[in-house]
Amino acid sequence: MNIISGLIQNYFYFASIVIFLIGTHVMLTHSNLIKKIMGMNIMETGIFLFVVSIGYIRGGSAPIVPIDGRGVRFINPLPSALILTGIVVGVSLTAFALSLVIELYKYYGTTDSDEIMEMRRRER
Amino acid sequence: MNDPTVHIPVIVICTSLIGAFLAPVLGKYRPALVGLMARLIAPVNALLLVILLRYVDAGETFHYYMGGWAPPWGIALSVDYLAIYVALIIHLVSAVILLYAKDDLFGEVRGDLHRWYYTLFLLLVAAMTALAFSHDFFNIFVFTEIATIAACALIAIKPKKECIEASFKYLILSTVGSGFILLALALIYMVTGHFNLTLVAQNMGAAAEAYPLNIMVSLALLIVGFGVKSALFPLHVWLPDAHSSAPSPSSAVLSGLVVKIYAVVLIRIILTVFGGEVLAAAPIADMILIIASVAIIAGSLFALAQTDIKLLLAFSTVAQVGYIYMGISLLSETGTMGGLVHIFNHALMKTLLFLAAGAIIHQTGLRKISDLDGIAKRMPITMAVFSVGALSMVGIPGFNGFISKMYLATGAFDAGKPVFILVILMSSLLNGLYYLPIVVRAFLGTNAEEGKFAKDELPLSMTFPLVILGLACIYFGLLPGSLLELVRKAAHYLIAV
Amino acid sequence: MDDLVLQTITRILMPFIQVYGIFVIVNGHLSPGGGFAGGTILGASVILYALTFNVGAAEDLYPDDLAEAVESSSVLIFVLVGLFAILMGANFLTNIGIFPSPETGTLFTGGFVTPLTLAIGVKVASTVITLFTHLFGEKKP
Amino acid sequence: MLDAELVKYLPVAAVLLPLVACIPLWAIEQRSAQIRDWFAISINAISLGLIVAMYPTIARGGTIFLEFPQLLPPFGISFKVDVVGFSFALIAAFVWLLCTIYSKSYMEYEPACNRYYPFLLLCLSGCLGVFLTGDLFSLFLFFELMSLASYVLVVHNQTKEALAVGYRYLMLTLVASLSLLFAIIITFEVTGSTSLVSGNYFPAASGLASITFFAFLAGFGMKMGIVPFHIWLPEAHPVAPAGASALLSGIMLKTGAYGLLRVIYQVFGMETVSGAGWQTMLLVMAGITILFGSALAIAQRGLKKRLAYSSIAQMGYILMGMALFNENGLTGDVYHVFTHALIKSTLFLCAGAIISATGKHTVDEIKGIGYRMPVTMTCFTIAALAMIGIPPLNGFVSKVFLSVGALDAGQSAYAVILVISSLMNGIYYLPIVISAFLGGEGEAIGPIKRRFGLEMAPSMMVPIVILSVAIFATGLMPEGFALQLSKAAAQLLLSS
Repeated sequence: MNIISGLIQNYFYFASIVIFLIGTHVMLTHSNLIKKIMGMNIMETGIFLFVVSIGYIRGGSAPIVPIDGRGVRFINPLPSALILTGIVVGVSLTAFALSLVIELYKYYGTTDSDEIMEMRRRER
Repeated sequence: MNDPTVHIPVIVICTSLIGAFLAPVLGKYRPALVGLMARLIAPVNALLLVILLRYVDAGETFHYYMGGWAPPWGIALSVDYLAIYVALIIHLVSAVILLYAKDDLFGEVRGDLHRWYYTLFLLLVAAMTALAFSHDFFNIFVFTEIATIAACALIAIKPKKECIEASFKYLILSTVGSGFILLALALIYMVTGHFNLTLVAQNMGAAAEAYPLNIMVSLALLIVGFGVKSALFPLHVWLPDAHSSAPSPSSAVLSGLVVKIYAVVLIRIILTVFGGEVLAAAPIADMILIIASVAIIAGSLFALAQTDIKLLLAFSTVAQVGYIYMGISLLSETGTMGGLVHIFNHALMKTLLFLAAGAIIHQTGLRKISDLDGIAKRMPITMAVFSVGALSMVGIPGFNGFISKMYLATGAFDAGKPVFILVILMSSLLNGLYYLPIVVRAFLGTNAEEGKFAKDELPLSMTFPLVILGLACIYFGLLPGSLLELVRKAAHYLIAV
Repeated sequence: MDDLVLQTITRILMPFIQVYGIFVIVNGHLSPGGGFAGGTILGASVILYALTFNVGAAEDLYPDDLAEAVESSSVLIFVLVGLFAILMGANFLTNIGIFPSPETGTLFTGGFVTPLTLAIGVKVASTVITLFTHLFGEKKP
Repeated sequence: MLDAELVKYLPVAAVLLPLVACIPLWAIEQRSAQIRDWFAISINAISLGLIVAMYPTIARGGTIFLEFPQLLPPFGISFKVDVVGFSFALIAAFVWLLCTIYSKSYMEYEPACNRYYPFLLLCLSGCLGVFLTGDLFSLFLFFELMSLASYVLVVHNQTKEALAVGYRYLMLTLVASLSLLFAIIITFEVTGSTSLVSGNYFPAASGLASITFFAFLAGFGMKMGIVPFHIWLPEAHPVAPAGASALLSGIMLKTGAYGLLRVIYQVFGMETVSGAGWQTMLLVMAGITILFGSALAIAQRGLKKRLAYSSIAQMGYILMGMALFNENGLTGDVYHVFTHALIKSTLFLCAGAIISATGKHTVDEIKGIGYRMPVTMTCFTIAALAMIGIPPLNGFVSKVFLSVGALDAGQSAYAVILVISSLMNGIYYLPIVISAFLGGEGEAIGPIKRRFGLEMAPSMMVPIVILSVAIFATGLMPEGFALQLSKAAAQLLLSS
C-alpha cells in the first residue's frame, strides 16, 4: 500500500522514470540509428522532467527578486539551470549524433546498425 | 585574495579555452601558427600548475569561488593536491602529444580540419582540467559532457568509416552514461539540497539515514555512468573500436588521459562526498575491487587475442583502468597511492605506446602485429622506445610501471586482501605474454621481403616526443621520489575526508 | 518552397522575432530567459527564413566564415570578461561595478552580466543556425 | 690499503661500471669491432679489479655497506658485501672476464656481435648486482636485469629454435620474477624491511610464511634449474653462443643458488626452515635433481645439451649443500659454486671450440677429436675428471665436504646419492673423453678450421687453459684461497 500511495503522490517521478526507461530501451535495443538518437532524446526528456520536478513548487514564481523585495515563494532555480544546461548538451549531442549518422549513411547507404555490422563483418 | 597565484586554475582552464576558440579563426589565416599556439599553451599551463603546486605546498589547499560567490550560490573549484596532480598530468602529457601531432596529423586528418582538430583537442584539455578542479556537481556534469563531445569528435574527425562508427557507438553509450550521471546528481540534490561537494558531503550523513534508497541508487547510477565513460570492465565495449580507429594523437589522449579523468572524478565523488558511512553500509568498495580485478584479467585476455597493434593497446587500457580502480578501492593509503600513481604512469606508458604505434603506422602503414617482423631495423628509435613502454607495462623494475604495481601490491596487503596481489602478478604475466612478443618480433624477427620498409626514419617532431616519454618512463621508474610525495599528499586528501 | 504568403509573412515577422530575441537576451538578469533562450529565438528567425526560402539563401544570409568568427569570438569574449575580473584583482567572473548602476530593476543593472548573456546569446543563435544549415544542407559538420 | 670511504663505493662501481659502459660500447661498436672487443674486455677486467680490491676488507671479516634510499622508494637500493657475496662475485667476474676474452675470437664469425657485447655487460652488471646488494629488493632488481639481458644472449642466433626456446625462457623468467616479487612484497609487509642484514624475518612457520617460502623457492629455483622448474634450462643453454652458454651455466645459475642461500639462512632462518619440514623437502628435491639431471644427461647425444643436463645435476649438489645446515655441508656448497663455475665454463668453452672448429654438435661425431684438438680435449678431460670427482682436482674437494656434511647431518642416504651421481658423471663424461683420444685419429671429423696455425685462436685457448689450470690449482691446494672463503662464508651464514 505504501509503495502505491508513494507512487501516486510522486506521480511525476514515476512518469519521468518511465520515460527514462522507455528512452533507454529504445536507445539500446533498436538497431536503427535515427531511432537510437530519438531514444536518446526521450531518455534525456525523462531526466529533465525528473530534475525539474524536484525543484518545482506549486504556485511558485521565477526566482528573480522583485523590486519591492516582497517575500515570494520561488521555484528552486538550480535544477532548472542544470536542466537548461542539460538541454543544450542534449541538443549538441543530438546534432553531433545526427551528423555522424549522415556520414555513416554516406559510407554504408543505410542507417541500420545491424546492417552496418553485417557489412563490416563481410569486409573482414 | 589579491595573490595572483590563486587564479591559476581558472587561468589554466581559460587559456586552453581561448586557445581552442582562437584556433579556427587563426587557422584560417595563419595555419602554421595554430599548432604552435597549441604546443605553447600546454607547457605554459603545466608551468603555471607547478607554480600553483609550490603555492599550495606552502599553505593549505583552498577553494576558489567563481565570481566571488561562496557556496551554496557560487561555483567552487577545489585546489587540492589531487586536482593539481591530475591537471599536471593532463597538461604535461598533452604537451607531448601535441608536439607529436604536428606531423602525424597530415597522414590522418584532412588538411582543412587541422585547425578544428586543435580546437577539439584544447577543448578536451580544458574540459578535463576543469573536471579535475571541479568542486561542484553542476560543473562536473557540464564538463563531462564537453569532454565527451570533444572526445567523440576527435575520433570522428578522421574520415574513415570505422572512426565514424566507433565515434557513434562511443557517443550513444556515453549519452546513456551521462543520463545516468544526471539522474544520480538529481537524486543527490533531492536529498541533500546542494550541488557543492563539500555541502553535499556535510548533508550526506543525515540524508543517507533518511533516504538510504536515494543514496544507494544514485551511487549505483554514478558508478555505471562514470564506469561507461571510463571503460570499467563490462562497460568498456565502446573503447577498443574508438581508441584503435582514432588518429594516433587522439588515441593517445583518449587512452592516456580521458578515461582516467572520469575515474578520478568518480573516485573523488565516492570517497569525499559519500564518505565512509555510505561505503560501510554497502560493500561498494569490494564490488569495485572485484569488478576491477575482472577488468584487469579480462582486459589482458582480450588483448592477448588481438592481432591489430592499436586494438591490443586499447584492450590493454581496459585492464589498466582496472588497476586504477583497484588501487583506490583498496582503501588503504598505499593502495590509493598505487592507483593514483598509476594514473600518471599509465598516462606516460600508454601515450608512448600509442604514439609509437602511430609512428609505425605513419611510416609503414602496417597495423598487424604479424607484419612487424624485424621492423626495429628500419625504426630503431621507435621500437626502442616501444620496448621501454612494453617493459614498463609488464612491470619490470626500473621502469615506472613497476612502481605502481609495487604500490598496488603493497596496498592490497595493507588492506588485508593479499589475494589481489595475485591478480596484479597474473596480469603482469599476461602483459608480458602480449607485449613482449611484439618487441621480440620487432628486434629479432626477420621479414621475408627485404626492403619492405623502405622509408626513412621519422621526422624529429615525432621522434622527440617518443624519446621524451621513454626517458620519463625510466626516470620515474628509478627516481619516483618527488612524484610519490605528491601522490601521497593526494592520496591523503582522498582517504582523510 | 516558393510560397509567397509564407515568404512575405516571414519577411515581416523576422525583425520582430529578432527584436524579441534580443529583448530576452538583454533582460536576462531581470526576467526569466537570458542568453540561451534569447539566442535560440534569434536563431529560430533565421531557421524560419531558411525554411520558407531555401537553405542556400540562409547560408548566404549567414555564411560559414562569419559563423566561425562569431562563435569563436563570443566564447573568447565570455572568457576575457571573466579574466578581466582577475585583472581587476577579484575572482574569475566577478561582477565588478565598473558600470554605473542605476536603480534596481532597470536594464543596466547587470554589470558584466549583460555582455556575458549577449555573448552567450550570439553564440547560441549562431550555433543553432549553423547546425540547421549544415544538417539540412548535408554539408560536412 | 684503500681508504675506508673509497671501499664503500667499490661494489657500486663494480656493478654500475658494466651497466654504464654499455652506452660508450654502443657508440664504439659502430666504428670498430676491434676496439669494441677490447673495450668490453677491459671493462670486465676493471670490474674484476674492483671486486678484488674489496678483498682486504672482506678478509678482515668486515662488510661493505652503502645505500641509496632515494632510488626506487619505498625500498631503496643498497649494496652490502660480505664474504658470501664476495665469493660469488669474485668467481663470477673472473669467469666472465675469461668468457669475454674467449668470445672475442669465437664471435668473429657469428652475426650481430654488436648486440652481443652490450648485453654481455648488462648481464655482468645484473649478476654482480645480485651478489653485491644488501637487500632483497635490490637483489630482485638486478636479478631481473640479468634475466632479461640474458634472454638476448639465449636467442642470439635468431634461429627458429632459439626464438622458440627464448620465448619459453622469457615467460618462465617472468613467472619467476613475479613470484619473487610476490614473496618480497610479503616479506616487506610482514617485517617492514627487506634488508639482508637483520635476518630471520619469519620466526615461525605460518601459512603466509610457507607461501612466501614457496614463492621464493619457485623464483630462485627457476633460475637455478632445480627439478620441477628446470624445463627451460636444457633448451636454453645449448642454443646460446658458447661464451654465453658458459656464463649461463657457470655463473648465472648461481644467482638462483645465492638467492636461495640468503632466503634460507637470512630471511627464514634454519630453525624455521627445518621446523616446517622444508629442509627435508629441499633435500628430497636436491636428490631428485641430482639423479634426474644425471640420468637425462646420459641420454643426451648433443654435446652442449649433455653439459646443460649435467648443470642441473650439479645445481642439485648445491641445493643439497645448502639444505644440510651444517658447516661442512655449507662449505662444500660454496666451494662447489667455485668448482662448478670453473668446470662447467671450461666444458662449455671447450665444446664451443670444438663446434666452431668442426661444426659437429653431437657426442658421436667427435670421435678422435683428441688428435685434432689436443689442447682442447686435454682441458676438457681435466674438467670432466674434476666433475666426476677424481682426487687431485677440485671437484673431489667439494664432494668430500658435501658427503661429510651429509653424514654430519645424519643423512647418509645423500652421501650415497653423491657417490651414485659421481658414477653417473663418469658414465656420461668418460665416453666423450675416451672416444676423443682412443676413437681413431679423427678421420670422421675431417679437417678442422685452424686459426693462426693453432687448433683455435689464442684468445680462445688462453681462457680455457687458465680455467683448467685453476681447476688444478684449487684442487691441489685444498686449504687454499677458495676453501678459506667458503669456510668463512659457511660460518657467516650459519651464525646469522
